[in-house]
Amino acid sequence: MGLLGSEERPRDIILGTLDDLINLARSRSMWPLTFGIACCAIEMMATWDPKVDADRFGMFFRNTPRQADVMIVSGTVNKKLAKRLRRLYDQMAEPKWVISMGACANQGGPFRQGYSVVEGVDKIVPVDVYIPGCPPRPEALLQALLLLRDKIADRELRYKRPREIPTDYDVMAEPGKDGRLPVL
Amino acid sequence: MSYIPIPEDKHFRIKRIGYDPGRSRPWLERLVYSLYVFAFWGFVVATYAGVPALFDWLGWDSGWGYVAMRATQVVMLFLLSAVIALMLILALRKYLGKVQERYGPMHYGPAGGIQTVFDALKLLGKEDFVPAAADWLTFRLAPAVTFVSSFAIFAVVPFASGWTLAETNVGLIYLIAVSTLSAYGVLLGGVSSGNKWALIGALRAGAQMVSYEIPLALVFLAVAVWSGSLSLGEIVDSQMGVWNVVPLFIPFVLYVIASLAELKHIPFDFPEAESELIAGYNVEYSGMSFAFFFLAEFVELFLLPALIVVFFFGGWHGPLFGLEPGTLAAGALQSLYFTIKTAVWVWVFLWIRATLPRYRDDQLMEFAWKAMIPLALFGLVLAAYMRLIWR
Amino acid sequence: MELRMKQERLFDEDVYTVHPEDYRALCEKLKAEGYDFPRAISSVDMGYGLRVVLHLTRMSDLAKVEVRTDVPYDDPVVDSVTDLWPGVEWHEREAYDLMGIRFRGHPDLRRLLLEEHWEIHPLQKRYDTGGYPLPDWQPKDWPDPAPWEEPPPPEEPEEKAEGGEGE
Amino acid sequence: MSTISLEPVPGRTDEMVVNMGPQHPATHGVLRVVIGLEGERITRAVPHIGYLHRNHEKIEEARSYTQVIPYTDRMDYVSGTQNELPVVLAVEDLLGIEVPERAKQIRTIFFELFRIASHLVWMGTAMLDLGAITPFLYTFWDREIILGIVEKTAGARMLPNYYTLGGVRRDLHPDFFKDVADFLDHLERRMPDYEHLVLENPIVHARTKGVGVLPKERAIARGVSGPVLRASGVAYDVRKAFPYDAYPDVEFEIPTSPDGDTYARFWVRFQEIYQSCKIIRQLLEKTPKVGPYKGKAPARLRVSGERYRAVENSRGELGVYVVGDGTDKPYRIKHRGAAFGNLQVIPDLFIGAKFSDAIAILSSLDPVFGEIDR
Repeated sequence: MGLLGSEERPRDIILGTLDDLINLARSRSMWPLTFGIACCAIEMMATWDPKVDADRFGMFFRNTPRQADVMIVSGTVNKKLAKRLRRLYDQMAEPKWVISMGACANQGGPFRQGYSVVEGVDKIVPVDVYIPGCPPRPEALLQALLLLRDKIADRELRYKRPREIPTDYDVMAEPGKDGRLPVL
Repeated sequence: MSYIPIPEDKHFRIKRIGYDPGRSRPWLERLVYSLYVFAFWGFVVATYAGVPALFDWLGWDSGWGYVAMRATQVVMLFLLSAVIALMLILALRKYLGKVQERYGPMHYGPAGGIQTVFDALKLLGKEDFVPAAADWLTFRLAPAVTFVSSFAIFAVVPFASGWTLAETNVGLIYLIAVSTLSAYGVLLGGVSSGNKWALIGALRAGAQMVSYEIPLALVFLAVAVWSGSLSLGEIVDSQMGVWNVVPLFIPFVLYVIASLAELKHIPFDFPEAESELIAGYNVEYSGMSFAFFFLAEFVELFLLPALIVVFFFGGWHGPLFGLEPGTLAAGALQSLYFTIKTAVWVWVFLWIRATLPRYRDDQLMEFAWKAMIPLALFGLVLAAYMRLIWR
Repeated sequence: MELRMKQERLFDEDVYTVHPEDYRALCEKLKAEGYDFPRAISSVDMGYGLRVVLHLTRMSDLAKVEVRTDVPYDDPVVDSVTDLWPGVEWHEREAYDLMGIRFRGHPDLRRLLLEEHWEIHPLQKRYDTGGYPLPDWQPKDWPDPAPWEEPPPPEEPEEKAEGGEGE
Repeated sequence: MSTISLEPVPGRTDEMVVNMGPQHPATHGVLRVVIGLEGERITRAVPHIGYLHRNHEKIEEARSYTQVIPYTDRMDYVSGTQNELPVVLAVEDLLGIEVPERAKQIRTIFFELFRIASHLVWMGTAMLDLGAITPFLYTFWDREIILGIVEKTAGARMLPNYYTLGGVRRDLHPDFFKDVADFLDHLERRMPDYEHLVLENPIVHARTKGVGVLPKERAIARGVSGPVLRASGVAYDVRKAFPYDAYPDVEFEIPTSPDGDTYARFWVRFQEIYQSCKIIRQLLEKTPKVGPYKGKAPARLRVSGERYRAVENSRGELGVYVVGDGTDKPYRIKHRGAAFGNLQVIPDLFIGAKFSDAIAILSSLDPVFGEIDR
């Protein structure tokens, strides 16, 4: 994410340095959105408890999507929730990042074949970091947050972010409506 | 500061991951945060003594030179307010960490010391937009109104004897007028956002203002009656022997409660009640507009304790060790006393924030109208009576 | 009125299997007998029709009953008992949502868990786990004797008593 | 009662309809309540659930009974192994599996440990809803200790998949008894602090006393269970009413309160933590250090018949209705979520209350959406 929202890395020395500085600040001050979905939400809360304490790295929850930087998708996303999740993502102010926490958010997890489950949140929003586990331990979430920090701060990595935002809303359609097959 | 020690559980072998004992250095934390307080003090000295001395040395001490000197002081105070906000946010987070058996920010900068600088820089680079449902002009104006009304309180705060930006004889009336304005910023921001949560927050802010402003004004009146002046400098002067907190104990308690309400601080933080209204009046703000609300909140978190010190705890008074009042050294010492007293009161406010749950909004109104106003009237009458007897 | 029903004892609870038209009458009778705590309403796709199972408890002596009734696929309607026990409101909505049983007289029979525009009732056996129709699914014949009738005496081996279980 | 539209009603300007959730900090997950407000007073409230519906019941029909157990873990995800027990008990009933006494005691210890863990999470989040941030951090710290104990024995922190047909999956860790005893000592040292922070807090009194009163008859008729029902004065507890596992052998009381308000629900949960400690202490005395931890379960399960079994989990009666068709997969499995029943009283309690009260009431109901939406 460039300084002024451009996707290209600035070549100017001054602008490039400023860009590095702003991105350093962004990486050191990632505020996640308070949005717990399922089991992983409890482990997400446990990441901010005194044992793990992600606040040491300058992260604390903001309730409104306007002021949040990171969305942690902490649980199974079903077709009813998918529209709301997408809307929350759209409401977040740029720059914004998404962490997919747990097997359900990665690909549907144990509920993968079910009729109501979206098989992976990356069908709805672009994901930066995936965490395996069901549920992942708080330490795993903290590591993912630190990986994201390094991704934002690293000048090579941050322009490699896939920017195409999924627009294929078929995953949210209910099955059997017009004989359409699920999008896999 | 005592706090519950962090249980390093030996039985259960709970280890903090990413925790390097070398990174948590209590002596470093103490050093860094005391340095912050001294840096603040230095800033104050530079603003109130350094800038006039500089202009004096340049010979620009009359006419437009005087205006330029005052303008420079205002700019310095603006920078100072930013520094205050950065420091207080950090102090809040570190103190919450202490209370909550954890560390708080500790990895960026010495003992987490530049964490909030990163936060501010990030907010600077964050997208700041006006929602489609919002009223553009009012939406943009609201953070400025909120910040300016908080910032304007600086004008009458005496940091030391004679160290006031505008030494006026209607300081108390100015304070009432200006501090009421900050509720307008919240109201404008909430109503113009086009968001129902923000609207509820704004309405709560309005309802809250009408309940705490009256006892606040009555407390000001009691202070004015007892001290015999509306000027903040003279109020502090009159506390030479005994601090106002002794004779004016009832107004003092009411003033602390009303300050909590004016600050929108934890037992009375209804306008932005995080768990009820998501973020209340600033729910639609992002980027720098949100940062200005944040800035205003934390500048007030400095200024209202400062006013408590001015009204009830003798302002800058303290032992001068034979220094001649009015000199630079005496002023510096006095502003140091003022800073330390204010820091203690800020700590009390942070302590309240870390400890208490939230009242319901109608309970504050009921309390304000049924208990605080009669008590404040009683305090006013008592102050007048005592003044007749003893002064 | 004689209720068309069958009573049996399973573990620690009484099980009544009742004709759908008498379901409401039996529930009123049980309510009068003091069964005041609605535990749940379960719904089962029996292969020949849909079954509603109402679980009730009496708080005074902790007696438990189950009321079962079977309805055909083409007209899955039973009377609602929401006015007797307000607590079954969401359970009935859930049974409607996931199994497609319609409750006559329910105050607010909307889908509970899925969105309003869904067309399938996914817990029926004609759909696979993903909610897509199974190509070779066929409904079974209605059991004879009907579930609420007493099974014939066991000395007639040619009359196969269909227990109602799928394979 | 039907659904409220979020659009303004023409001619009705005194009412504002707000949409609370699914992303709202006080909904404990993904509840959505559409609320009609007149000023601060709630005139209408319609809850919408299903944002975490993940087809438990359908997908479990395609799994064998032993594979169903880890799925049930993910229902009431705050109280771990408690969810596994109804399925295990129902299948044991249907197959007639004998469970060794020690296995029953181990199960009960875990059951009560998770009740403490769940109530600690409730305490933290309820105080967070009331505006106090600090108790949340304290209770999560204590919960970590429980999870550490569970992890040592069962291998996973939160959703351990520990119970199995005929007993438990693994024997206890050698440190288990000492760890649990130490933890109970630690918790009993902390409980006075918690009481001071929550139950004796005048602000909590002001916020919760007389708020959201649920009368006894209404509570029973609404199918409410667990602490919410007991706070309305009904001494109904599945552990006493239909005892299972080692509960017949231990002594404990059912705390009830006649008030039925939000404060009573807070109080009942606190007393339940004390009762859980009491139960665990008794079982630590009784349980042999070594012994069988698992009975003999058939290798190939052929379950037929129907069974409804219920247990008292942290939120109330958690039931399961299993229909077997003679194979090792359930023909139909229906879960009765405890919080599902409890959440139905939202319109009863919300209407007429202040908006801030609604937050306190919702936190006193303690919903967990894995169990409600399934």
